[in-house]
Amino acid sequence: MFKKLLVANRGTIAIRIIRACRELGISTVAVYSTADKDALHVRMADESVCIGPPAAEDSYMNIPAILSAATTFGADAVHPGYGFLSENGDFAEACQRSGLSFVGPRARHIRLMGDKPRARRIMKRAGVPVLPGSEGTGVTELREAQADAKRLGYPVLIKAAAGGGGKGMRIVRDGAELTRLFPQAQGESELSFNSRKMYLEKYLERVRHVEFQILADLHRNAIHLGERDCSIQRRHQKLIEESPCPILTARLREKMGKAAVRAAEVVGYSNVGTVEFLLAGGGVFYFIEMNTRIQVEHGVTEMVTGVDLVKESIRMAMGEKLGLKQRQVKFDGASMEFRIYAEDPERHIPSPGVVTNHHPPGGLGVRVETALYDGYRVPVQYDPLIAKLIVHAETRPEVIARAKAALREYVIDGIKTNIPLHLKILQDPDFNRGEFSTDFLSRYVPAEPEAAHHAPVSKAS
Amino acid sequence: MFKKLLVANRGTIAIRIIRACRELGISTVAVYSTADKDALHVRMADESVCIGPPAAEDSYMNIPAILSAATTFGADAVHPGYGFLSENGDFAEACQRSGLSFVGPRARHIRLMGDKPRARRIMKRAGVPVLPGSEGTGVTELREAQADAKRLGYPVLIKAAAGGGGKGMRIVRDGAELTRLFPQAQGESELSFNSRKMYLEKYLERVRHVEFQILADLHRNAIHLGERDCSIQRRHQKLIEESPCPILTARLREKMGKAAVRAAEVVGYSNVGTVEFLLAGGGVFYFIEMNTRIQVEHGVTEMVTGVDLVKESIRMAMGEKLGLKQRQVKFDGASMEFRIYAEDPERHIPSPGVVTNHHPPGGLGVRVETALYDGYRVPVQYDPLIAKLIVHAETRPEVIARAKAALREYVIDGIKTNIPLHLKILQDPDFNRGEFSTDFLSRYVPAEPEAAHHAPVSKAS
Amino acid sequence: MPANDQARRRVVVAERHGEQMEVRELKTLLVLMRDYGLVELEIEDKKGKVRLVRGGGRASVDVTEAGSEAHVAARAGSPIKMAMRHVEATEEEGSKAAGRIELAPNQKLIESPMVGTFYRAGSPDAAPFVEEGSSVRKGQPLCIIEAMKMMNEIESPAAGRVVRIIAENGNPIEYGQPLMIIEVI
Amino acid sequence: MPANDQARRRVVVAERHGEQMEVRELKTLLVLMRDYGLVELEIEDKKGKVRLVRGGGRASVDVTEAGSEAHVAARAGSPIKMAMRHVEATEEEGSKAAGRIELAPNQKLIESPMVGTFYRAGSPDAAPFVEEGSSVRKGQPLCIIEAMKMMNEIESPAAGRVVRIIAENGNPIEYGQPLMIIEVI
Repeated sequence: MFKKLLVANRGTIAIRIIRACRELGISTVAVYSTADKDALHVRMADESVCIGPPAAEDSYMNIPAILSAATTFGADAVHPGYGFLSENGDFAEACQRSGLSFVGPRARHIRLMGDKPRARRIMKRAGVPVLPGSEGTGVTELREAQADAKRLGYPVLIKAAAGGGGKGMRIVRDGAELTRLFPQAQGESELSFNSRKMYLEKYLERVRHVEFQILADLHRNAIHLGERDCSIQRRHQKLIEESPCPILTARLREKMGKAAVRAAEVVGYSNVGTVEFLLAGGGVFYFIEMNTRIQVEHGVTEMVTGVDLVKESIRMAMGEKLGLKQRQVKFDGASMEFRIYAEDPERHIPSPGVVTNHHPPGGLGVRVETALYDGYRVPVQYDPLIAKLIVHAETRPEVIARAKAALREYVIDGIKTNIPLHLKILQDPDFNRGEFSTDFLSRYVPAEPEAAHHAPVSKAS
Repeated sequence: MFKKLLVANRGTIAIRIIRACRELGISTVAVYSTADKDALHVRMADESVCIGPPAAEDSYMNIPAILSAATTFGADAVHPGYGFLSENGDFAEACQRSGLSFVGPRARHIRLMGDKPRARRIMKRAGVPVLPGSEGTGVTELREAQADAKRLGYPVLIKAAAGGGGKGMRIVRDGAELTRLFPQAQGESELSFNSRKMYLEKYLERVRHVEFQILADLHRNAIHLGERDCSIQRRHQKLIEESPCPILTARLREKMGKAAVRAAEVVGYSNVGTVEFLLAGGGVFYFIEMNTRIQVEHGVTEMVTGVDLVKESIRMAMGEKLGLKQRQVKFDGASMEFRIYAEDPERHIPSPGVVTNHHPPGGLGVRVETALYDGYRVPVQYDPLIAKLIVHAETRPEVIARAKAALREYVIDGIKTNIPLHLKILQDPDFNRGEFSTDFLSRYVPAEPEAAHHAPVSKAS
Repeated sequence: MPANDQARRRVVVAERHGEQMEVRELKTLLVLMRDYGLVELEIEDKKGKVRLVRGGGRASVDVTEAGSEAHVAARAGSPIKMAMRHVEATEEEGSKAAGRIELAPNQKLIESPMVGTFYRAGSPDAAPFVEEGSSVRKGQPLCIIEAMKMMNEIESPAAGRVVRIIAENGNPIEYGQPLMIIEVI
Repeated sequence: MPANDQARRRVVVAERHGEQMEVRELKTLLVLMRDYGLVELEIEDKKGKVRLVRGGGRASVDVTEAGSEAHVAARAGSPIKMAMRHVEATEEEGSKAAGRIELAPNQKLIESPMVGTFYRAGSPDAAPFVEEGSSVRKGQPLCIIEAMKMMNEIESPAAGRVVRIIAENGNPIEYGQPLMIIEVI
């Protein structure tokens, strides 16, 4: 068992890790920037160390400072949480080199999954479906594009291989459109990115973001803990996640779950991780990427499976064997997570400030993960995620009813939050029916130019 | 479905009922005394009505005022919670007469179970084991006592039939002691209660308080939802309750559960109720009484079974059929409830006052039921129970670890609470082993004269 | 709560804190200040000097409640009341915040002794028992509170004149809710 | 909040406690001021006078940077800090709440630019680089912060004299933690 663990993060996930350590009897060291000296994680940890000025690169992403804090204060393990250094292979490696256990996968797995084209190639070879697209470095000639389009099947999306932001992007529904639009798109690409290289991929009209939670030990045992539907998202920000996905059949769940486990097994992955898929109509799904860390939304999986993912990640890092077989994983009821952001619900801009009144909801099936307290000043420097409300009940409609009650009880005065937006979504008939795709939020929040129809998905954590 | 429900209670249980109603889409009317005008239940309910001055008999136990409030404000149902009017058959009957649905059992079941000797007789006849004792109205002659003692087997307890408070009470271990102590006890009884009638019962040395949760509909279907061990108690106050009982075998659970269901079935009981047993060594158990209402500790049963007891009590009162068969009841993990009292942990006296800082714990497996908020003034007039911390985890040791972490996070400033006592108990080796009986708390809190070895049990809610 | 009780409460606070000012007591004062939206609080001592200044704080203090301004001020500043922004506004505030009641020394406030429905007359067709300006004898019926289908006559506690009828005919009435003001002769 | 407000706060508090002003009580008062948005707090003593003035917003009084007492006050008054009563008291408060550091206009505070371990000498056997009272040149090594097995020499930012060595040899050091005070010549 680890004796002392340094939490290389802040906010709700730092609190989550500290609580797990307390339960495991591991003492904790919090690190913080000067902007976070009054943060709750600093107060909750057994020890705390200021590691630098407010800018994340000088503090929470400052590898030497964190390693120095860990060794100076005698920690034997480091938990990176999510964001910051959590998917930095160099950090994982540096920890190991300094004699610190890194709570997460091996450095090479972080690097492998961070290299998206390489991960795609490996998955494809392993028989995990990936979104069909042009091979190699892309196409320059119309006839190459025609061949690719024919192979992929219409509709297809033309993208500039060199760029993003919607420039050089066209949705093409048949051969005639391709002949007409390919040169246009290429012209735009040339103007914007000085490149005539184009990339074609299968265009999916209404997709859901469905991801599978992986849990794997260091002894090549891997299981999945079911899925999370994270389709309610806006740009790089997921807003509501739920498990189970309301449209997944048991058969499809098994099929996708197997693909997810295969994705982990084929590389010999260990610790917690998430395999993200796009789910299209007719039960067709495609691998997007694998996140090699605990996710923000891990809580909903904990609610329906009863597995404490943060404790498990620590146990796995200590070399313990997986205590659970795939067939022993039981799913109980339904759960949703509501991310509470310190933001103006009308204008969708951050709203930092002092929390003058904090009254979280409580009661049966209501879990709050937050770093807020009465009088806390939400700093401007970091992610505006200030709380997660996680609700669990027997059925999805009961989860929705309970969530409405809890969100109405929630009091966070002094700053603006997106609680009103959550309440609006909970009234939406399509949301209540479970019928939505990744574009759902555009009906409630101003649309923005998106790099591609599913681009936002891949960056959301 | 009810349209509007009047909550005839205050504090945490009122909050609990209001939350359940919100989830069911039932509008709520809170009632309050002038001492409770700033209480959270008043703020949370859709409507609120002041029904009288602070004294409970003039407000929360004032039947005409509550019925007038219900009819004036157009409620169609009344939930009594626990305490106050919850076990008052006249109130249940008056509700029905006023056209209001009473969320609870029928008036006659409340009255029947309130008449302890009658309940004992019925249970005995139905084959539910009751604590063996003198028959009829008691004994006056030594030879009658000798006959009873012989039948019961030593040790026996001599009690004054007419009174309580330890007067006229003797533990007797053999015939010689009986001959010597019976006249003494009788003399004391005569002095104190002006009565020579004595009552003998089997004396149990180390017993646990184990109760079974009953759920029954109006169509004669009844099931149990497992047990709660409530042995950690002091006088009339339970402090920690848990489920499952750490020493119960599956076989004994089934046997006791069956006895509990039989107790409910034999009288045609409906709604929620609790059958309380004393559990002695060797798996011997005795019926003590049945509580005909929701219990303070219902939460631990909710955590391990996933059944929302308050919602179910409302559904049962509406005449819905039980949706669950006995064999479908699943038990998952372990749960404990820690009652937080506003009291001086050293002197065990109430500590009312203003809560100047309130920060409840949160996270996985941590449920808080409270009516506190920052700035709330805990009134002097009512029960000092201000919060319930309910913890759930896979195993009992994990529950204990999680509870310690949560109790350490809990901040209630401005008043004194018994949180330090809870933390002491959680360190106790016997508690950790699950080895304790109803006298456990005497090692942490000053002993008091008790009416009988199990008397405190019967009044604890 | 009548105005003179409010005044007395202030003095009580002053006395209590005059002797020794512990941090704990200070905190109580601070909570009061916050809850009642005070920007300034000055207390001198036994029997002397109380200064309370309210500002445009968030607990918009001049929302007052029938009976006691303190009551509603506290409610307006309460966590859950704040939470109600998220929900449909309850009507409660509108109906109950009847405004501050000022009583002259010779005036008596008639408060409801029970929960029920307020009626100004003995039956729907009958004339009201009293109007504003009516002279009343001690013991004369002023109004009816119907509770549980019982008509409870509320009698005048003194001889005098009805100066104000506060409650609305046919409306639900709480315990302690102001009904009318009588000027004692 | 401007420095003169800070000053006024302190003075007022000093009046209250007279001869014996405990830092702990000071902190408590400061926390109260911050939490309740007071801009002025006046307490006279036994027998009377309390004066509390709140500023615009409720929590508008600001809390300032590391090293200042407001920082410490905020921590001491925090919810979780309060919760720590239940637990073993952390040493944090003792070690970090080193008290306010007062600097004369010609003094410079040397703060640690990194996390690590503070050493006054280049090796265990060597003499300390400087002592209190030592004269130093600009660029002269004052101490070492060991981080990741690297010895980082901290140089004097100016010529002058070491007036105080605050950090303890061999102790862990945070980013921004005060190490010593140099009087610039």
